[in-house]
Parts: sequence; structure tokens; C-alpha cells
Amino acid sequence: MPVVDRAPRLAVWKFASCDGCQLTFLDCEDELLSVAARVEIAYFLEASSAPGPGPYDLSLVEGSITTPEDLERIRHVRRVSKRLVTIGACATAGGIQALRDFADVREFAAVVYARPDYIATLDRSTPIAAHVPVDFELRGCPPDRRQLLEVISAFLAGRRPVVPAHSVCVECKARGNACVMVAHGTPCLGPVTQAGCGALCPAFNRGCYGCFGPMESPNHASLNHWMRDLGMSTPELVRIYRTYHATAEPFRRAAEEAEESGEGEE
Amino acid sequence: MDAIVIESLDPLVAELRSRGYAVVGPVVRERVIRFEEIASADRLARGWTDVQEPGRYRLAEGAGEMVFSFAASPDSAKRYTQPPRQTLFRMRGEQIEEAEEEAPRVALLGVRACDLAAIAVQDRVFLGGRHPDPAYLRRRQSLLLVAVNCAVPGGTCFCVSMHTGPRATTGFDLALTELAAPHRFVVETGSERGERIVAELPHRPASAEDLAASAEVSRDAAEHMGRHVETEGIQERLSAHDSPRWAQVGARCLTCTNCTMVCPTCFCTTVEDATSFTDGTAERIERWDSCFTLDFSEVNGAPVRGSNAGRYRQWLTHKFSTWIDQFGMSGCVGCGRCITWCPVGIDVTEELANLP
Amino acid sequence: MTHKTVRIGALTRVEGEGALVVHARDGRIIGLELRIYEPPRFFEAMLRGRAHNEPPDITARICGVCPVAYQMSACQAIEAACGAEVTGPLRDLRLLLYYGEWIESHALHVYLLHAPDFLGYDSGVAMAADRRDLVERGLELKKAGNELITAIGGRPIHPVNVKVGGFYRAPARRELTAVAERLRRARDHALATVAWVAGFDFPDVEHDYRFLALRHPGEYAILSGTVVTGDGYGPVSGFEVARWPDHVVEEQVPHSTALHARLDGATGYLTGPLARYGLNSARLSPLAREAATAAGLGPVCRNPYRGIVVRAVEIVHACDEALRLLDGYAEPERPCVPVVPRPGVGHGASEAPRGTLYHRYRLDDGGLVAEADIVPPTAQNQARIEADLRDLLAPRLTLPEDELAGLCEKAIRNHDPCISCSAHFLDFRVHRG
Amino acid sequence: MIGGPHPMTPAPYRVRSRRPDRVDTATLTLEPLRGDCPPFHPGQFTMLYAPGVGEIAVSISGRAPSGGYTQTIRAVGAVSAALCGKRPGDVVGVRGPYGQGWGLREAAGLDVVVAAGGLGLAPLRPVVRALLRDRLGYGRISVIVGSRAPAMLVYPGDLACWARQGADVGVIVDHPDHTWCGQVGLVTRLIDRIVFEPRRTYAFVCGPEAMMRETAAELVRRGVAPARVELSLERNMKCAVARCGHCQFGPLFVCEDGPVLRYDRAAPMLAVPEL
Ligand SMILES: Cc1cc2nc3c(=O)[nH]c(=O)nc-3n(C[C@H](O)[C@H](O)[C@H](O)COP(=O)(O)OP(=O)(O)OC[C@H]3O[C@@H](n4cnc5c(N)ncnc54)[C@H](O)[C@@H]3O)c2cc1C
Ligand code: SF4
Ligand code: SF4
Ligand code: SF4
Repeated sequence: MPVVDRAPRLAVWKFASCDGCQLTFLDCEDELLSVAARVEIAYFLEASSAPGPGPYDLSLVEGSITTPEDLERIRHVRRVSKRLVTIGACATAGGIQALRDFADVREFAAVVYARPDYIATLDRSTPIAAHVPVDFELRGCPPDRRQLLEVISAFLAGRRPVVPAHSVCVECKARGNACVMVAHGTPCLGPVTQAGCGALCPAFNRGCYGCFGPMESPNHASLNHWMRDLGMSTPELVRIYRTYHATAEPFRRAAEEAEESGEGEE
Repeated sequence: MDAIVIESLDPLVAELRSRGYAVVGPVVRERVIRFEEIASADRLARGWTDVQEPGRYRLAEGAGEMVFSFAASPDSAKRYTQPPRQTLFRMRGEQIEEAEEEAPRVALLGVRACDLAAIAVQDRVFLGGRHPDPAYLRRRQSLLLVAVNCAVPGGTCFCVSMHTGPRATTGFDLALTELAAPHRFVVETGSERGERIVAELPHRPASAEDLAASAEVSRDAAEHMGRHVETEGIQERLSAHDSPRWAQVGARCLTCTNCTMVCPTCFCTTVEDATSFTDGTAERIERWDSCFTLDFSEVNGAPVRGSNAGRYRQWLTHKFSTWIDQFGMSGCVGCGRCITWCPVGIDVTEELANLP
Repeated sequence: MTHKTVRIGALTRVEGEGALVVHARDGRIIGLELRIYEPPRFFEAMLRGRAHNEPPDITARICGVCPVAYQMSACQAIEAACGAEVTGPLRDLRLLLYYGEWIESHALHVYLLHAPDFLGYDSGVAMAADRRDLVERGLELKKAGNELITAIGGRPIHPVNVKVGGFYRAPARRELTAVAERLRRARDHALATVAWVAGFDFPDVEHDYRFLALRHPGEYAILSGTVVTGDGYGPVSGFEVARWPDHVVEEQVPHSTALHARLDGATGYLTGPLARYGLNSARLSPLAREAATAAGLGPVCRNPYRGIVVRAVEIVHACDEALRLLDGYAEPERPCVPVVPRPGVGHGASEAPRGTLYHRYRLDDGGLVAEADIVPPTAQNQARIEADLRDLLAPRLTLPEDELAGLCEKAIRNHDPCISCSAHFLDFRVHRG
Repeated sequence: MIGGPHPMTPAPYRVRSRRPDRVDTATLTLEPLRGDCPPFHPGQFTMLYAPGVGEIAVSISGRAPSGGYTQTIRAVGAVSAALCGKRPGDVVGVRGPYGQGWGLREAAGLDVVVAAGGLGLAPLRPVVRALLRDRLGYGRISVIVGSRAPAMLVYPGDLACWARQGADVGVIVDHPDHTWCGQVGLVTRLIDRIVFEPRRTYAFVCGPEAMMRETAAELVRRGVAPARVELSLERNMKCAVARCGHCQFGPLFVCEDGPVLRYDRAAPMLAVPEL
């Protein structure tokens, strides 16, 4: 247990993202006030108009790095933070905006903005760990509320956060879902996706779409083979991997291999 | 007590409920036959059957008035004997307090011979060793087992090979055999508890024809096993640690853990720690784990079984071979769940057959 | 000659990140920029080439504050493009989900972001130190909204159960009973909230707003309707959602990444709670109407500070309507209607907590998205917020700068701007192609 | 009848004293809040629970004069760090002792080689003490210790003391520093330096798995019977009572069938990758 005579100071930072990860924190209605009693919420723009100065004991970082200014800012955040934990798919894997990696970002800007020359942006959307050392990465788009609390609680207790890297299937079975792949023939990314959500999609008769990113030992080749048998086409396979964790290495490869093995068909 | 015949399940369900049991039986939910609490026998999956193959499960109609014309459901009794998550104890200050989670009275209606065999395996694991588990015992004691003798084995069943079925011979409170024309159930009792329940039901003694018909159901089921395993010499075959077969199946295996999760005997767990924000109470929770995860075998920063092949080999070898060394019995009861519910259809019987 | 600059480096207690810079010379404002420094994320470009069933989940990621709004507008736009319509119990389920988001989002804004301004706190958490009971009530209210979304959608942020055509699985009645219980309590909390915020000290300000909101014949529009505009008193003019591009045009402003919307050529209209209330207050549930009257709101509210009261009234309405729907809920026979992709264009709009959210998609022959346009509420309100600020500042330029900055931040928060949303779409007019 | 505490429930123990061994290693003396420490056999271990952090297997390295267990912990991760940082007065959870200990009885009358790598000396310490307490019951006693660096050596005081009590003690390090004037290399090199009669020798080996394999193989090569070499295995362990499944090693549960295993039994299994 870290011995500190004052409450640990928490900071929440935002980079390119949808805000959902920090909102996950505000969504802990039952725990918010007890957490606030244990830590000093020293920097959290979304929730407070009294940002306190650094250094911070724990920084939660949401969002990916997409602009030159943010590149500078994340280095600052690292400097003023004892522990830096990234939260969510954007911060840990570049997020959906990393789809720009597969396109020409100038052209993207031109599609969205009348005057793309005003828009300062990098070619790629990169995770925080690509720029500064990260102490822990919490997955999910958005992260799971309980897991976020566990990360904070584990930090306070000095334990390794209980955030297992195994497949969604483990939670799916513990929850008592019947497998949608086996029972309904619905393609599911659960076997190659990291647990954490509590197997939500299968609980709603939907195949997992991978929003927690790749699990510890994903075997996409075998899964893709089976999902093709279930009727998925090459473009569908490519799209399902290339969404929320498009540039996470195993999913990037899964999409590429689907493309390669799909060549010649259709 | 001699076997009897009942015409309907309603009085049985009502009697069990009146004795304070939550009756849990097979119902159709989301196109799968699942075990769920029922208020009356109407909820049961009457008329339904299932088609099970490696990695594929489909519900089908056409069982008419029959209530139990299907094989194993994805749920086994494990959910009740060994719940997926349990709090072990809480520690506050210097005080350690066991979480005596109450064991609710549950009557499992429709467990099969393989499930009973699996419960016997779990009894051996949790009660038969040097450190018996009192919480398991409590749960076990409040579980009432109403077995059903299988009439229609599934495409992935192989209880005959594992000598665990299709007929329930022991370990039940009541065992039913469903007969057609006229629709009725032959009921055998396996415990005093069972006898007391049967005494309250409208029934008649089973006739010789009833008993013959009941035996015929099991004989017929035994002849229609979907799969087969050669158990002769199985331990020797599984000592082929370096067979190229492991790499082949490892290439298919997703290490998703589904097989171990649905397996009615897989008992492996891990422990999670938690602390409360309000008063710092520490809690330990035991939950299902699987030898297919990397954390399972991690020492010194690396898993002992890092490859898919290594993990698959652990599973198959443990189930069919080393279990015998550890517990004096096979870890596999032939229910076929791991075959049906493997998302990519890996078939243990095929893997075993392909070993040297 | 005196030169004065008011600068708020980082707006707080708003969703997303932005800043405000005001330049004044000789007592006159010569420049005012509500600046959005949210990095651009290019959603409209990324949507091209995606399948027709993907925009609801993808666009939800534009904003974690109102993902349901994105999902609903996206679904309806695509359904329109494919000639499908979701009606009856499935539509009710969508309404329920959406009410959940209103409750959650409004409770967040009222209790944690906005009320501290009136009571002199830096944050909801700081406020809890003195008024824990109030903050706990707010959190409970917020939680009721979240639980409603969770029961139907699986999770409050980026729900997983929404699909084009309806849902993946319709929840069973029993899955909703616990939520109904909680909502009953929430409704009481909401009524208490209205009474509470009605007692705040409000500056005596009114603006001549031009409102824009959806209007639905039988509902206080949230999920669908026609677009109506007006000042709340006089006659309204309206148009179908499909005519949106003919009426609403937005421009990127040269000095920043901000943009100004023009409605039929005129700049600075307002969408959001004040607009909805001003145009539709007669359609609120009787209980909500009563609460509004008791709180001293007329049929129209033009004081932006009183927006907090209007939000509280909308929470009452959302709880009340959600309860009505829950009581009548019967599991729909099928969780969704089939939606077969076909080439064409579809428009969809719904009332996000912060105002009208418009989507437009063109699908190509392969059923893939060829073009996407999204107009979020905050982007529409940007010009109007700037106008509010000018009105606020003009007579007060002699005040010290930090005081001015404080006033401005409060004025901005009146509109609960969602910068996460607005940043990603600065111009949706250009690119066709 | 089955009753009593759940096998996964620890008993509260108080930290009586703490002796820092190195920067990252400390020896704790633990005493139960109620009752006495159960007896233990050298080589056995307990499960130590740091409240709210986790529980790990730690060998018993001795019994304090007060009767408590002494246990030496190296901080390699969260739980070990938390335990290592405990102060006198703190309360931790203890389960056990568990497992099969060293075959002291089998070694009676023979030369004994005790080979330790790093913290592997912890479970061997009570063995050496038992051997020396009954000095006449055995032949020559050799203790050879390998350490990564001089600063990482544990129990230096004990080593000197054992030498005085008649054991042949040798120490070797992998990475010497400027203070080091002793042997350099792997612990197997010390086998050359000690005197034992291979056919009448019993060996206790504990350390990293590779070290144990090398050492055991070397001893066997010199003629020690594989059945007279014992190793103490380390596996992932969550329960220590053969119910979590993690420590399986072929047919064995290392927690109950081990951690001490005879080399003739372990060798074929150690040769199988990923077993
Ligand atoms: C029978 C037995 C007896 C043991 N006796 C002792 C003992 O007397 N003293 C002692 O200090 N330890 C002993 N251990 C090892 C101890 O159990 C582990 O060090 C401990 O489990 C690490 O847990 P952790 O939570 O601190 O580290 P984790 O948080 O689990 O791991 C942190 C990091 O350290 C790595 N790591 C884990 N174990 C070790 C290790 N042994 N050496 C180096 N790195 C490791 C992890 O893989 C990870 O990378 C024994 C183990 C067994 C099975
Ligand atoms: S539904 Fe998906 S997550 Fe669940 S078991 Fe099947 S494959 Fe795994
Ligand atoms: S097969 Fe794996 S999960 Fe199952 S009991 Fe054996 S080791 Fe445990
Ligand atoms: S055998 Fe099948 S079910 Fe088991 S882990 Fe491998 S892929 Fe999953």
C-alpha cells in the first residue's frame, strides 16, 4: 500500500475521444462520492472548474494522439503523473479515428471541412503508449464501469488490477449465455476479444464486435475460417476487425489476412 | 421402493415447490434448451428436440407430447454445485469472516446420467481430498436431483464409451423414464428424500410392461450414441506428448475456454481480490478459470503453457488421463458439451482417435 | 485606447474541450471566439464504405454523452433510405431507451455541471461536501436513467442492443420491472429537482431566440417529428426532416474551427431544451406541465439561465412517459423489422438532450455508405451562444477580467454545449462525393 | 463430518518482526493471533495473504524462537511487494503449511548436498538446520549456493554459521562486483569443489527451474541416484489444496504432491515442454 499522508491526487485528461471514458467515471453513481472521499480529484475539467496543479499520483488518460499539440501535451501529462493509466480504446489503441491510418488524412479532412488548411492534424491516430510510458491500459469502447473502479481501487490498495486478458467467452459462459455462434450461427468476435464487458453482445443475441480489442492469444485465422463458413464475406471480415481497434496489431493482421485469403473470391 | 408411474409432471413440480425447492428445468429460451426456474411443468420444453454437431446446435420441433426429447443443454449442474463466482471471505481490520453464502434449495429436474456422473466427479474433487469444502457440501446437500433417462442421445454424446449412461443408476433422488402411448413417466427412487416426495404424488405401481418399456428406452439410446471413444489404453495414447497432432489442433483452437466452461467436471478456479472504497474491507472471490488462459500457468512472468497446442494438450490429457491418476476416475463423462459448444467445432473424440 | 482580452483557457464542466477568447477595444467587443480545440476525428469520412448497418454503432462513438441520440438519428436515416419504418412496440422501446438518455444526461448537467454555478461551488463533488443529500439525489436520478438504458441497450455508453430496424433482442418484461421501480422514485426526485432549481437566483435576462426543434403530433418530440422553427409565441414554420439541407446551412468560420449555422439564411438560431420547451410545452406530460407551471415557467422560456429548470421539467416528462410505456410494455413479437439495403438517400433527426441531431446518408448500389452528413446540436448553437455572450459582455466590459471569465463560463454552461459532438463536424455541406 | 473453516480461508497472523535482507527482500516472523503455529516440515510452504492485494505461496524458512514462522519474501510483483513491506504489528492471512517437504529421513546416514539458487535457499534453510542439529546422523554436509550478484545473496550470516557448525559451504555468483573475491559462475561449478561419495549421497536442490535441472543432471552424471535427488518445483498456485488446478504438472498437483519431488519422477516430466 502506498504510504501517503494525504489523499492521492487524481487527474483525468482528455485527448481525441468522445468523452465516454471519463463519463464512465461519472457513471459510477454509487461509488463516485466514496471515491472522491478517498482521492483528491485534482484535475477533471469535465466535472470541476477548479483544476488543481500537478503533480498527480494517478492520471487517467482518455483519447488518442492526433495533433502536434497533443503530442506535446501528453509528454507534459507524463511528467506530472506518478502513474499513468490509459482508459478506453482511443487511448490504448488509437480508437475509431485510427481508421485514418488506412486512408489519406488530407483527403479525410477535405471531406469533412470546407477549409482543411485550418485543421492541424497528424496522419495517424496513435495510442498514448506510442509516445510515453504507460503503467496500465484499460480496454473498452467504452471501458467497463466496474473495471474502471477496479483500476482505481487496485491503485489505492497497491494490487495488480483484476482485469484479465482472456477471451469474452469466459464471461459469456459465467453469465450463462448460450453461445450465439453455436446456437444461432451468428458470427462472434468473442473468442479473439478481451473480456471486460461481461459478454454484453451475446447476452443480447448479438455477436461480439470486438470493442475491448484483442485478447491475450487471439487465433483469428481459425475464427475467420469458421466465420466464413457461417457466411461472412471478405469485406465483412475486414470491416469487423477494422473498426474500434483497427490498428491494434492482432486485429490489423486479422483484417489483412482476411483480405489476403479472400483474394480471388467474389 | 419399487418403481411407480405418474401421468403428469405437474404434481411433481408442485410438490417440490411446496417443499421449498426452486424447481429448475429445461425450457426454451433464445432458441436453446436451457435450465431455468419454472413455476409449473407447462414451461418445460415439451415438443422440442435438438440437433447437436461439433460447433453447432439447433432447436427442432417434432417431439410431439414428449417433454424430454433432447440431449444435454449447455448448462450443467456445475452452475449449482460450483457457481461461477463466489465470495470466499472478507477481511476488515484483523477480522477474517467467511462469506457463508446460503445454499438455496434447488431441485434440478431433467439432469441426465452423464450429469450425475459429473456430480460424482465433482464430489470426489471437492469432498474426497485432504481439504474438503464445507460450502460445496452445503450446496450439494440442498440440491435435489430428478434425473431423466435419455431417450434421444445427441449427435455429440458418448456416455456409453465413458460408462456413465445413458441410464441413471445412482446419485439421484428420483429418476424418470418418459414413455409414449400413453404418455407417462416411470419413476424410480434413489433416496429417502425421493421416496417421501413420490409418496405425495398421484401414482400407480409400475407394471412389468412399464418396466420393460423403460429399459427399452435406455437400450435404444445406448445404440444411438452420436460418438465413441476407445478408452482402452487411453492413458498410454495420451502420453504421446510430442505428437504432431497437438500442433494441428492447436492451430484450430481459439483458446477461448468454452470447452472447459461448459464441461460439467472442469473445476479450475482463480481468485480475485477487491477492496471497498468506503471502509477498505478486503474481499476474495473465487471464480471459474480455465487452463486455456495464459494467466493460468504463469510463473516468473511467463506462462508455462504459452502455445495453443500446449494448452489444448493439457485439457485433453487432464480430462482423459491424468484425472485418473489424480482422482481414480476419468474426468470425462461423455456428455458431448465441449464438442457442441466449441465455437470452431473441435471434437475431443476425433482428437483422441487421431492420437497414435 | 484600452484593450482588453478575456481568455478562458479551458472551459470546464462541459462535455469535450474548448476555450473562449474575447477581444475588446474602447469598450466594444471586436472579436469573440468560442474555440473548439477538440481534435478532429473525421467521422463522415470514415463512414464512407461502411455497411448500412454500421453507422448506429460508429456514430455513437462521436459522443459518449448522447450515444443513443446518435444511434436513433442514424437508424432512422438509414431506415428512411431503405424504405423501412419502425413502429408500435419497437418504437416504444426506442423511446424508452431515449428517455433513459435524457434522464441521465440532464441529471448529469443539472446536478454535477450546472447547479454548482448557482450555488457557488466548483463542482458537484465539492457541492456534496455541504449538500450530500442533494448530490445523492442527483446521482440516483442519473442512475435511474442509466439503468433504463442498460436494461434495454446493455450499457449506458455506446449501448450494444440498437440496430437498424430495431433491436437485437427485445428485453423480457421481467427484465424491466426493477427499472420501473427505480423510475417511480426517480420521478419523485425529478419533481423535487424542479422545485429545487426553480428557487435559484436567476439573472433577469431574456433573448429573442429563434427556436428550432422537432414536433410530433402526439408527443413532446424526442425520437422523430417534423422540424419547426419560431419564437415560441408567434406562428411556427416547419419542414420535413428530409428538407433539412434546403433550410440549414453551416459555414466554417475563418478565424477558428468554429462554425455558424444559418437557418433559411439567417444566423444564430437555438436548438435544445429552451427551443423544445418554447415550441412544444403544450405536449409535455400533464405532470411535467404542472411542475413547469409550479416552477413559474410560462409556455415559453427565453431566459437561458432558466434552462436548468426546463431540463428538470424534461426529466419529469421523461420519467413520466417512460413509466407509462413500461407499464404498457409487452415484448414485441420480433426484435426488429427487416431492413434491406438499397441505393438511395435517407434523412433522420431526433432530439438529443442538447437539441436536434440530424443525420443524412447516401447508400450506394452495394448497400454501403457513400456519403454521410451529421449536424449535431452544439454546432448549430455555436453562433447563438456567441451572441448570448456578446449580449452579456457588452454592458459589463469594465468588470475585472476574471469576473468576466466566470460570467462567460456560466453563460456557456447554460447551453450545456457538447464540444465532443460539435468538433467533429465543422462543415457538412461541402464534400458531396 | 465435514465442517470447520473453508480451505481457502486464512487465519490472521501478526507480523512480529521484519528483517530486511536486501533492498527487495525481507524476512518476516509471523505468529497467529489465536493459538499456535501448526508444526511444519522443512520444505513446506504457506499461502500468505496481503489483505486486498492477494495471496502467494511462500516457503517456511524457519521457526522463530517465539514459535512463529519465519518467511523470506522477495518483492517481484504486487503481492510479494505488499508482504515485503509489512511492518511489525501488521496483520496478514496465513494458510497452511502445505505440501510435501524434503526427504530428511531418506538422507539419514548419507552424504548430503544442499544446492540452492537465489531465494531457493529459503525452503532449504530449515533442512540445513535440521541436518546440523543432527550432525552425526549424516555423512558430509555440503551447502552450495549460487546467487546472481553478491548483493542478492540471502542469509549470509547463516552461511557463515553453518560453516562453523561443520558444513562445507560454497558460494558462487553470476555477476561479481568489485567487492567480490569469491567464485564466479553457475552453481554447478561448485559441485567440483565439494567432497561427497556419489553412491552414498542425497541431494536437495532448489532454485530456478533451469538451475535445478542442470544441478540434478550434473549430480546424476557423477553417480548420485536420481531417486536420491530432490527438487522443489515452482508453479502458479492459487489454492495450495488441489482445487484450483493451476499448479498441475502432468498427473501431479505441485501443491500437494510437491513442491518437493524426486528427480527420478520429475525428470521425464521436466523434459516435456509446456507440461
Ligand atoms: C511452493 C512455492 C514456494 C515459494 N516460496 C517463496 C519464498 O519463500 N519466497 C518468495 O519470495 N517467493 C516464493 N515463491 C514465489 C512466490 O509465490 C511468487 O514470487 C509470487 O507468487 C509472486 O506474486 P506477486 O503477486 O508478487 O507477483 P505477480 O504480480 O504475480 O507478478 C509480478 C511479476 O513478477 C513475476 N514473478 C512471479 N513470480 C516470480 C518469481 N518467483 N520470481 C521472479 N518473478 C516472478 C510475475 O510473473 C510478474 O512478471 C514460492 C512459490 C511457490 C510455488
Ligand atoms: S457467444 Fe461469442 S463470446 Fe459467447 S461463447 Fe460464443 S463465441 Fe464466445
Ligand atoms: S481440463 Fe483444464 S480447466 Fe478442466 S479441470 Fe483440467 S486443468 Fe482444469
Ligand atoms: S477446444 Fe474449442 S472450446 Fe476449447 S478452447 Fe479450443 S476452441 Fe475453445
